[in-house]
Amino acid sequence: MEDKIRHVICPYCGCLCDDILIEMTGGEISGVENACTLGARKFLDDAGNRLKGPIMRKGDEWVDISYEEAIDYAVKVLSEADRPLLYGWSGCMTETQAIGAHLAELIGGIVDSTTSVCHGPSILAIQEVGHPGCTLGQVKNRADTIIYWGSNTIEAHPRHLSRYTNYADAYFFHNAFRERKVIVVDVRKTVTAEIATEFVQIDQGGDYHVLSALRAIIRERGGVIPDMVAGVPKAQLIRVAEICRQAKFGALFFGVGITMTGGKYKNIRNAIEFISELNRYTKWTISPMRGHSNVYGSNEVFTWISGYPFAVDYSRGIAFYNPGETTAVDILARKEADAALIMSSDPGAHFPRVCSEHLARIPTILFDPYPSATTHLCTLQIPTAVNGIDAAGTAYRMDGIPIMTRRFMETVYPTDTKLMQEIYDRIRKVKEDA
Amino acid sequence: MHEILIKNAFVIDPIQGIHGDIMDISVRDGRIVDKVSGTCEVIDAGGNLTLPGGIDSHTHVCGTKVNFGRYMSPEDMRAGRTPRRGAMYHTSGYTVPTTYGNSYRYSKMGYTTLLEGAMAPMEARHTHEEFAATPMQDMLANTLFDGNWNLFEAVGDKDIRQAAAVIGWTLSAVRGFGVKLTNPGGTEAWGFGDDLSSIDETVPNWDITPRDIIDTSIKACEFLHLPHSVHLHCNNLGMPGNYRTTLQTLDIPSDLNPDRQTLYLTHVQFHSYGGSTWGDISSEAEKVASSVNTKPQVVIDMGQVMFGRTMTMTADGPMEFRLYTLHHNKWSNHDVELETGSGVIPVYYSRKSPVNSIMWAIGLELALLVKNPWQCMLTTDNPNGAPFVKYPEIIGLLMSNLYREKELDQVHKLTTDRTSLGTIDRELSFEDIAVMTRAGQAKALGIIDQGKGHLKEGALADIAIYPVKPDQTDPSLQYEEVIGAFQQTLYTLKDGFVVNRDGEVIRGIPNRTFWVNANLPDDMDVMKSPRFVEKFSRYYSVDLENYMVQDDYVERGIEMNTHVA
Amino acid sequence: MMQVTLTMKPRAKPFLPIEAEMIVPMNFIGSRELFVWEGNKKRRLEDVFTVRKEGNVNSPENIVVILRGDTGRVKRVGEYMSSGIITIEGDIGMHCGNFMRGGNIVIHGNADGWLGREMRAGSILCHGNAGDYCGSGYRGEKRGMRGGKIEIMGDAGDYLGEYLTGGEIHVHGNAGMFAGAEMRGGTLKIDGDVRIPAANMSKGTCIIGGVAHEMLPTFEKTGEKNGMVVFHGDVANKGKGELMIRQVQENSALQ
Amino acid sequence: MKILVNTGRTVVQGSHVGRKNSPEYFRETSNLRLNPVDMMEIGVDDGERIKATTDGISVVLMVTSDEMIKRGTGFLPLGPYANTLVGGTTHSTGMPDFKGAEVNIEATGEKISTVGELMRHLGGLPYGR
Repeated sequence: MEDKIRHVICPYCGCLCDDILIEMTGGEISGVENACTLGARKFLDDAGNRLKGPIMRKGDEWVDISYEEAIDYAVKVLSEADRPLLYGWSGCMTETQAIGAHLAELIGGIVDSTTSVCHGPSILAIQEVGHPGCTLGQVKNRADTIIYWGSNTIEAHPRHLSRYTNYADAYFFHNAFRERKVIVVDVRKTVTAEIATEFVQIDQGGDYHVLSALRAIIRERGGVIPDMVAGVPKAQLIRVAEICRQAKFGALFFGVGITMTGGKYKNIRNAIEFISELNRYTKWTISPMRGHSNVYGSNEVFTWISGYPFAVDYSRGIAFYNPGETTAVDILARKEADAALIMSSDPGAHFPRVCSEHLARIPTILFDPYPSATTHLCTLQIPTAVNGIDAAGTAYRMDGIPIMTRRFMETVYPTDTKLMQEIYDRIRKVKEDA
Repeated sequence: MHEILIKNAFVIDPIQGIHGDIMDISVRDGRIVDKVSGTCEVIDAGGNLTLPGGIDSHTHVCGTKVNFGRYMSPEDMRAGRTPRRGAMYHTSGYTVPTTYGNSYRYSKMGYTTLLEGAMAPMEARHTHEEFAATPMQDMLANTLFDGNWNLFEAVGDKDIRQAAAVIGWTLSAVRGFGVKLTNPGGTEAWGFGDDLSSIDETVPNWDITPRDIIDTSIKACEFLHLPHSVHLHCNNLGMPGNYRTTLQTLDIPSDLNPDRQTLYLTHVQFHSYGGSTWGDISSEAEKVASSVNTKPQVVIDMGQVMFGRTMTMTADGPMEFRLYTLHHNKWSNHDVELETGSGVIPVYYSRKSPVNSIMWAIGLELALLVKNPWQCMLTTDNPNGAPFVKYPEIIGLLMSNLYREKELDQVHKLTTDRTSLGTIDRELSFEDIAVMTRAGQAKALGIIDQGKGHLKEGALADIAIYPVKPDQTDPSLQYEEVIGAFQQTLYTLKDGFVVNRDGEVIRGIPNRTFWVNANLPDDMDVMKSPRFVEKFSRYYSVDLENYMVQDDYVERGIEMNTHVA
Repeated sequence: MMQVTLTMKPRAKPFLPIEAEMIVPMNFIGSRELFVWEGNKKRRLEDVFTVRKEGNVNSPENIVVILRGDTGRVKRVGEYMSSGIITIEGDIGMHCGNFMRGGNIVIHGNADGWLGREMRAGSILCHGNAGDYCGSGYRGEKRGMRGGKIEIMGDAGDYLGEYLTGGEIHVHGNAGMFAGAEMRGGTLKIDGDVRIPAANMSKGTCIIGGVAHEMLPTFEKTGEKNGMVVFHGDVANKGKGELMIRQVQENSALQ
Repeated sequence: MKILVNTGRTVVQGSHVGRKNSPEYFRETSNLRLNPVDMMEIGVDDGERIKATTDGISVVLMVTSDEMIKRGTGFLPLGPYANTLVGGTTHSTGMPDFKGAEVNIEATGEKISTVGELMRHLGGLPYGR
């Protein structure tokens, strides 16, 4: 039996492309159209790799256990912990994220998402100076100038250029591709840099300096700028500033290349202030290139529930937020957490080694359909249905557009929403009985 | 079966024409009934003021820009923090509290229905998700059309039927309630960094004016028989001299609907400024109120400013940018493709500032100079003029000349010269306040028949009992007691259950979302128009099939079906 | 005079943070029960510390509180304190002296992050090193330390004096990167070296006695004073701050 | 030789994040790209191995030459190998120093650990093979 399902939403990255066509043969995915390599691989290749059921580490052995036993264990560990860390969430749908925030509230834990090692610095910057942004369609229809800063878009968000920027149809241009300028700023000449009208190569850690110089030039104070700033000739800075000022609508997209280096959030803050300043002359917007499909959803949900987008510490009942103190990496590196719940993310692959060491030391419960690097570190792994394939829910695109993902396959796996709700209800009962 | 009998209630119910009678109210299964059995739960209201549940006809509590206000303001979340307790989740925040913070605080003040003032259609799911997390109130979402390209095309073609088709389809598709226009045309101009300065200026790239958008939308609304009229945030918000734009706008609508207004102008305080600069700004509230007094087809809300810090948030992107260049604090902007814009910035309204003091006075002038309370709703455009928790103070100011005089002494002295507040001695009654905080809203929103805003048999049993005895209280002198009473009910009932008692939420009730399903004839179905479908797929960044809001988001929706003429 | 000695007891989970904003001199007048939080558990002060009181007074200015033992994870000591003395014999956890309005805190070991955050008055003396964000503000807030004095005998971490608005911070050793970022008042004095000082400052004075690495391109050199180069900036934001530096690192990769 | 290591996403790494224990993921994330001149200096060819050390912690990696990489720097795709070289400090921002870690590299004959083995060194128990 063959079947075609249209308008499927790709659950891979923050682009949330919603025009994917899936071909099903005999209940299995047999073909994917419109997706990029990253998305297509997720649809096609990951399926055979799923865990069959929960697995638990007992001494030097992995044993298969039932979902019931797995939940019993999770309830016990989480309700007894003094400083439980609930981390991940970016691959979950908002419905699960909301339960997660309330679970953290219930057990006096810390809830943090992959934001803290992705665009957490961008949020810290936004909290200092705000965020002049827009939806991606606004860029597609209007932008004549695009900047990718510290973002190797072609490799990290392969369809961003064709759906939303350089190669996309634009209402206000006859031949958008010819009329748009693309500036790429990076420390290395990436494949994205190769398509740029202007490539600005800066020294590692020099983003802040270059942005300060650009701000000064826009403010007519270019006189103080030396001939070379972080490897960039002043003449090029003046040229870039002029292109920016001449734009009718400009859009700057930035990636983790600038959130992870040197001053981290200070870099982003400087970029935002550069864009705010440009708005005195013309229209500019700035947007983070979000990695995980629903990382923005976690920020939105945590914000309306707790007031804070990530790194919320409920140890005293009320919500407290202080990235650097209440963020997952810091909590683990300081060995504070005495239990961890990891929701469909992989700190084993993405956290500094001291954090992984600590996760291996404490009871760590991992929710993930697939074995990952964290599998080897955890005490218990519970596989779930995959959001966007055999589970559905709300996800927020990198620009804040909420979309409902589609479930297009039958499954034997429980959804993470259902499991999380069960854990929440059981712990609430434990607490009420106490 | 769940029954409650409220005894000895001092009831004011303007819709029923009850002007302060001591009476009993019977409630069964969420509705007001004629009588209940003798064994039911009894609440003794003890002669205290008892009103239908409060309705806020213009507030910002849920959705993209509200949440962005929270997101960018961890400093605001340091206030208003309460831990989880009893039936309540934890809360945080003062100017932009968490959804639960908003919901519990409104409930404590006796509010059971809220209209979110601005929902971008493309981001509707977000608003609905937050509605689900605002448990103590029934919710409605005004839907933004101020920069809607499909509407613009219909306006350009002077095709009211087509405009109605676009509006009707969009409201149904996104589960919206009413038509909101925010700086019509101006938000589109802001797409390229511009704004409009008059209702007769042409929108860049479109051969239409704000006047055309407003006029066509009003007629399309009536054509669709929508419960609520066009809900308009005028052009030129916050600009000295903008009262002229407001007066011109007030002249647009004729009286097209016998049941309610034809045009609702929101936060008119921000639109009643004379002068030409911040240096010579003055009040033109008298002129605006005079115009309203001659136009039964118009309802306004105050948009009162109260002193202290708050967060401004609106779809009016260019206005927020202007405000940013004045304050130079944080600035967020979020344009929504083919639809609208938005901006968020924090502000501090200071008694020492002549401009802020004049703004404060203008809101009060409007409420006191508009003769008919059914034409002026009490709002702060929460949180733009002030967080809604300031409503009781506004009630105090409107009911007591003495309190106003005292406050007027504390503000910038230019206020006395530049406004007429000091010369007005009208004092509003409890009945006026009941109109301006629930009955008037129910009428203006067109939800009386949904059982909102009154206590008639069959109405929803949303009831607020305030600890004040109107027959033993002189608000003119005892304004502090009145303020205290409106800050915290003795009981708030929703759907026939006591949900709030002495300020504590004691139980939750699943809330509802009221949304309009405009049943359109086939020839008005835009989904069958190749032009509409083709443009949608070319210029929106999501597929049409993924744009429409699924039923999952309005599980507890109340579908209000309308039919075209 | 009254002396209160709090000695940390051994703990089952020594890495758990303790939140102890109630450790301020005033709270030891009388005998009301005090609580701290260890992780998500509320504990009596006596369960965590051995408490010894000597003397009895009615006024906090005559109270000395001494913290002894492994106090490196005890947070918020001296928060909102307005008078009296707190002496910490070892290290102290984050947020020591938050919102302090008066009195003195002396730390003999190292202090963790956010020492003297949003402080208004009083003084903090740290004999060891201070962590990141010493004398800074809170996330999203526009003002850091507004008054009083912080003196660090060792080194300070990153983002020292971020949003400094008033008062004085003096670091005898080196500071990390972004010292004095967003400064809008007050004086920041660092005897040693720094990286990227005074970024985006709008007002105030920042004096660097050592080497400034990775100096920003947006400071305008206006002269020399006391053997130091004087800059004004940050011109990226029309700033009117003063930045004085003994030695700007030459041939910096970023110049 | 001391170099600054940058990490980042690549298409291959990104295509296999759902299969962290696959040979493709292993090959991609343990592959350090270096400037060819630097490679000559330490005496390694494409496909040979180096030992990267920082703060006393070492990890064995394969090297590939890449002219786009500036001398004195290296590029390593995001993953568990890269993170072995990242310290736990976040400068109190929540974000570790994923970019620009200072690393010492030298040629080695040692073999490259699999992801599971790498986790075993950190106290874990490899699952599966």
